[in-house]
Amino acid sequence: GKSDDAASASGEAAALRLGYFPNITHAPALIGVKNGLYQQSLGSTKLEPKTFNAGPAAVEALFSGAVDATYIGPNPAINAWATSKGTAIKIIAGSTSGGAGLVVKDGINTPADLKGKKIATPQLGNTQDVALRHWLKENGLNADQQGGGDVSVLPQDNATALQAFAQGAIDGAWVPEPNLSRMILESKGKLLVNEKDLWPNGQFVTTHLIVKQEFLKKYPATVKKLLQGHLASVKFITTDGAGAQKAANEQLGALSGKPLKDEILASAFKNLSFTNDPIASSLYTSAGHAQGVGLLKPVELKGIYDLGPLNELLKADGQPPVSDAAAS
Amino acid sequence: MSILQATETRTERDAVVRLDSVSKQYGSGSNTLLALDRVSLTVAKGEFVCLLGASGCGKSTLLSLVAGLDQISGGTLDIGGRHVSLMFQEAALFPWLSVLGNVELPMRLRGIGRAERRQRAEELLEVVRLEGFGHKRPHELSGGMRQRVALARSLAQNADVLLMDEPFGALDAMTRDILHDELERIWREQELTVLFVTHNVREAVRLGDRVVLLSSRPGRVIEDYPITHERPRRIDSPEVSGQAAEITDRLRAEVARHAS
Amino acid sequence: MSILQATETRTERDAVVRLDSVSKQYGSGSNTLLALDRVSLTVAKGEFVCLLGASGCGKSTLLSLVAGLDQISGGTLDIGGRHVSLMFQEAALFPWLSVLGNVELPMRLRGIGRAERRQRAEELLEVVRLEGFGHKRPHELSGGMRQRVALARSLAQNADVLLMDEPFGALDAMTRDILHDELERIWREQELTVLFVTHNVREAVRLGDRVVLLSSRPGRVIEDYPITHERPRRIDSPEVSGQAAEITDRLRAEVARHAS
Amino acid sequence: MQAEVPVQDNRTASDAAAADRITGLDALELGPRRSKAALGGRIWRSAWPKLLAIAIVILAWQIVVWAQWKPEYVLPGPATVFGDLGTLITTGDFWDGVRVTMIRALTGFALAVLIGTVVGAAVSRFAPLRAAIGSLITGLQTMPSIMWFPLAILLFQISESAIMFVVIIGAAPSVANGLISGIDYVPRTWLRVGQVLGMKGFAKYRHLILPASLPSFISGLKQGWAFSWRSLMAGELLVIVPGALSIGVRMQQARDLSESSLVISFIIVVLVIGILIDVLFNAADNALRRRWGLTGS
Amino acid sequence: MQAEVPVQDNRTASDAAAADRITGLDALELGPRRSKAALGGRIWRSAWPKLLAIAIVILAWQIVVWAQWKPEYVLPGPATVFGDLGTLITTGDFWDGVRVTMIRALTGFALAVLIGTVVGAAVSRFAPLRAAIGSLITGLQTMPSIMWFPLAILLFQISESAIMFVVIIGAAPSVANGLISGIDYVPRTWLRVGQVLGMKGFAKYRHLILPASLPSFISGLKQGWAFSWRSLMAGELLVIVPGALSIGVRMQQARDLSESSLVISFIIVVLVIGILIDVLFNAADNALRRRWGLTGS
Ligand SMILES: Nc1ncnc2c1ncn2[C@@H]1O[C@H](COP(=O)(O)OP(=O)(O)OP(=O)(O)O)[C@@H](O)[C@H]1O
Ligand SMILES: Nc1ncnc2c1ncn2[C@@H]1O[C@H](COP(=O)(O)OP(=O)(O)OP(=O)(O)O)[C@@H](O)[C@H]1O
Ligand SMILES: [Mg+2]
Ligand SMILES: [Mg+2]
Repeated sequence: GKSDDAASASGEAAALRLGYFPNITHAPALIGVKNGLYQQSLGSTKLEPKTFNAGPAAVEALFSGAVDATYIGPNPAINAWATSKGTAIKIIAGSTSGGAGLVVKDGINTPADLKGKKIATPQLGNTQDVALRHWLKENGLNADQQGGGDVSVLPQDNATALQAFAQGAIDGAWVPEPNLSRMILESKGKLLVNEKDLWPNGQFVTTHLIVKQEFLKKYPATVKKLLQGHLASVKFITTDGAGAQKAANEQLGALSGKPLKDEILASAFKNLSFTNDPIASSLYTSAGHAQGVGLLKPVELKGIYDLGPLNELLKADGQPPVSDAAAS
Repeated sequence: MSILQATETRTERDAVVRLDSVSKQYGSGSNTLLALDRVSLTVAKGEFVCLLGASGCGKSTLLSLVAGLDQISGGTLDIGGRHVSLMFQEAALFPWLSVLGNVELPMRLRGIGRAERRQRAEELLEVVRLEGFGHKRPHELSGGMRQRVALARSLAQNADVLLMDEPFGALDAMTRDILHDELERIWREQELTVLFVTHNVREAVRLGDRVVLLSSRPGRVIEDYPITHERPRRIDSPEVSGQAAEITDRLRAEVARHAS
Repeated sequence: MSILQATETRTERDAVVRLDSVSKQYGSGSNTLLALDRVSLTVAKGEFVCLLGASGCGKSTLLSLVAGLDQISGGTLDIGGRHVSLMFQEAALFPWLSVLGNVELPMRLRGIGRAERRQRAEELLEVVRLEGFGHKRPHELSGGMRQRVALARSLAQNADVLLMDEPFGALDAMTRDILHDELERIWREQELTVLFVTHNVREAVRLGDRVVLLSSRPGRVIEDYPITHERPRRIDSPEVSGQAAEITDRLRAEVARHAS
Repeated sequence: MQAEVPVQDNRTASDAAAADRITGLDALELGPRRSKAALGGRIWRSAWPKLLAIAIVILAWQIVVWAQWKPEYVLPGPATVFGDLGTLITTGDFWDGVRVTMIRALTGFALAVLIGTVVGAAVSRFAPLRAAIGSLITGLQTMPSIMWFPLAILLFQISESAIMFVVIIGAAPSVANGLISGIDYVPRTWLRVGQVLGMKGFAKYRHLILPASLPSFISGLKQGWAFSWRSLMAGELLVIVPGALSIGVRMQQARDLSESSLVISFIIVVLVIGILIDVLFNAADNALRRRWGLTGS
Repeated sequence: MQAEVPVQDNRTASDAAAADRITGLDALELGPRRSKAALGGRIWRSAWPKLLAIAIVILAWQIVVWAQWKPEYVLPGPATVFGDLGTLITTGDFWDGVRVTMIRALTGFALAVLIGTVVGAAVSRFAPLRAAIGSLITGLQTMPSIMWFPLAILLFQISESAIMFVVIIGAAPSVANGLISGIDYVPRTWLRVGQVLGMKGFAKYRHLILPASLPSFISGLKQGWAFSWRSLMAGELLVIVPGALSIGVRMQQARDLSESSLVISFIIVVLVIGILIDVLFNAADNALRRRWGLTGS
């Protein structure tokens, strides 16, 4: 990649290629790019933002050296870690927590009502899919990978799921924001389960920041500056909610041609929380659940985090450090 | 004898094909080409009329008008809704069918049963001297053989009116003689009406009840000879040769006059 | 006089085309067809040889072998690497080119400049009596006109050896006469070697230095007549008619014998 | 010698005169039919079935909407959609997107045509090559565009080139296949004529094979265009270049937002572009058929 | 009368004898060339270029891997991939998926052929229809499959029918276009022959138009197959119908899991299926060309 060519002894790359999705769960990236927070902290290193539509494409790009770091959901990160046998990436910071749940049609009030129903998830084996399957298991319902069982779990992309729900072709969906809010607000769905309620402190990882290990080794200083920008962005969101919403939506509009409706934006922001803490415990737990429902081969996740640089920065800023330890 | 008189005397008879001042123009604007200019011609039932004329004078055009393949540009044309078969100047066999398949096709279209049409097709191949070639494909035949298959296909149509465009052009004299005999036999037996285009004046005299001469572009009827020699005629008989020489001279003169 | 003797006497001369026991077999297995059977034939430089034979006897096959379009199955064939042009039995013009385009094509392939080849093509169209048709498309021509365009295209090739497969089959007697004269003139002026297939025995005698007879399938050389009448000859002169009658009789007899 | 027996001469001049005469005699039947006045008629003749078809579709659609089979936000009515479409196409942004997409589509397609033609010609020329990769060509074509992305990124990083790669690999096989099938069906007679005329190598392709296989080639181009457009729509989702938003991104976005009315607007936009391009191909095709003498009865 | 002047007769019997004689004379040059012994040779002749091509690709791939251009988890070597592929194809699950997908592909394709043929025939038959929807056909084809899903779900909910709909609407236009272009290029002479033989309506299509346009039709079918397969791969991702995991789903899953080796395995599977189908089409095409007399020199 370009950054390799311009390697400097100071550990700073000439350019940093940062991936993110034009999606509200990537709000820190949206705002950081929009307000120039990354560029400010990166200084002479040029920021080259790249956008992706989904995790697999981002991982493909990261693997093949087209981006150096990217915001991404927990699942693709685990897959990237697993397939590269722990050599490709590190998670260096958290970004977003919460904002997922099971929205259902009217008339479904208890888990038992789901028997024989069709429920969509974004993708087989992704965070929401695992969450749904685990939750169904806990509630004594089974669902197999082929869409059979007590409850028919149908992985479909968000746009299809939304539309299918609006037309009554499916009975519910376990989806992340902003689709959660849209199903509720636009299609009169009912929130049966808020995933928040299933986790300790209501915190579970939705998005975090990963970096290529090679890049981290070669340009630790650049990575640190990236984290600085990231921290500034998260701080902006937590201190100026309204401003953050506006900035994020403007960037969304610029990227995709159409900003979110205000009510959906507000509702989605309410369900999400933005934090530097990668909430490692939820990642481990979720991976455990995935193994439990047979969607993940056993994988050693130890070492997936490198929170050293983040903690240094937090410490300098007088904030408490974050931990990569599993919840006991 | 002018064509106008000749036509008048025959009009009342049982006319099968009647052209009245038929014109045909190809193209439009500056690219116009007048192929036929007010041609009047009547063919009576059971008549064998041969059409002679220089290359490009409109003989094929005339046949295609009678067959209804092209629209006339002026005049009137009447075939009384009769079933017409046209044998094209090029063999135009279908390459996806075998020789037998090509010959059987018209019968298939008329809904004749498999066995019957196969038998009839074999007979027709015998008539055109192509026994044993039924299972070849058209591309495996020589030029003359293809022409003979096209003839067989034409005969298989069982039409009332047979239009033939240089059907024997690619044949040697001997094969041609045989096919003359065969064609004459079939014409007589089935009481066909035939309009026959050829460049061979002797052939025209050998076969026709009448020989009609067309002028060079645009084609006009310039002469209409009744041929009265007794049948069967032989192509190298003195009568046929004599009349052929006469017609040839007339044609030559007309063509020379016309071109001057 | 048998062909073997005739060939022997000429072999030493400046042979342009030499066939020695050439056989040609089509198809394989049960579908085998022997089209030519040990044909030996030598054509000397500047000679005009006409080839006669029944339909399907292998004349076109012979030409395509000489032109190198098909592989011989036996014997030897030698044309000394000469530039050969073949005029096909069907006109086979390219529909995407105008008449002029078709005639110019061989010159274009030889890299002749635009103006020169245009002029030459116009000349050739005049030779075949198609002035003014240069900008038509092949489908706008009559059968005989297409054949003449193919002739012009063939002449445009400027080949040493001209193979012609019934080039005047679709022409009326008058046009044919004119083209005979033109072909004879070009042949003499350019010292061409011509191998000419026809079904018209008089035409063969009118044009040829020699007339070679092929038997029916499989084709074999059965006779080789030298034609010694003084040129220019007329197709309806008594000498031409007389010799044509003789050859016709021989052909008829041979074909009858062969078929028995 | 030319004056000797002028059996026939060029009679176009006198033909024209004769034609005039005849036009006088029988003006209704003869005469150049296609005058300038008829041009309007011709356009109208080709336009009314289209307009009628569109009218019928819109009417049927409106009736379904009136029948309230589905709520308005699932199936919006023509009025809503055309309103949205109107707003959409009056924004400069939209036209920027069209420009970006069309430039990609046209360059990609042009490259695909180039590559497809070369590969097609090579494959149909060399028997071993055909045996080796002939079938692979169709095989490649059946590969969903999305599966090429890993390779595209691997080779070209995230760049326009990656999009081009996906477009080309989607469209070139069609072009090649069209050419190959055209070449395979060049009538034997023409090939033999070409051989007699001494055509070889490039000249043979230039003067014989390409013109003779043009019909099939054009239909291959048409298919290739469809493939390249579809691949492009997929490819544009790969890289979202800030700034002008391409059609593909906007379309996906409309879908993500479940804005039915916008989705239908984009369907209409893509259809219209597709139809416009097809009209171009048809013009080429018709010109070809006229030259080949395939029009008329 | 037949015995009169038998100018020529059927001489196949004596020809065969003559052929025998000649075979004796000159066995090397003449004689039936394609004996049974030659069959093996023929297969080998058509196989070695393929094997060579595959060998070259694998070798090049292996060299790239050895050069460690990219880490193994990004670009796995042939050994890894073929190992994974081997494991993959020995599972019953995989074959269930292949079965599900192939059944969908074949039914979808069959329906697309049916519909495409009917539409193509109708469009080329009726001028107003052609004016109305001729261009729409290519327009539809340029529509990315994904855009049909809203409509498919609207019409068929989430079911096999929705997938079929997308497959058919993806493939039918190609089939129709192939047929239309074939029909347009039926030589005028044949049409005139048909008219003289009194062909009309269905008989005309059955006996003239279809056989004459077969080459173009087959190449339309080939393209249609590619479109239907690609549409199916897209369709299988978007609409998951309970049952065995289809190829499309498995492929996407491999991609989601970033398992390069599995992704490449699926690329190979899809390629192989595509190539096998193409081989079928080629067999049809070759049979056709042999019948039409287009093989040989
Ligand atoms: N489809 C066409 N379009 C334009 N002009 C045509 C068309 N068909 C024929 N012509 C022209 O009409 C004239 C007559 O052609 P036609 O084929 O009827 O001649 P012909 O008498 O059959 O000649 P030949 O003996 O050479 O076959 C020719 O000048 C030809 O150029
Ligand atoms: N491509 C081919 N495949 C198989 N058989 C063929 C092929 N071409 C010609 N033949 C056969 O070879 C024999 C000779 O054919 P050829 O075309 O040479 O005859 P010809 O003398 O030119 O006849 P004509 O005067 O009718 O044109 C015929 O019986 C024909 O069926
Ligand atoms: Mg004619
Ligand atoms: Mg011949």
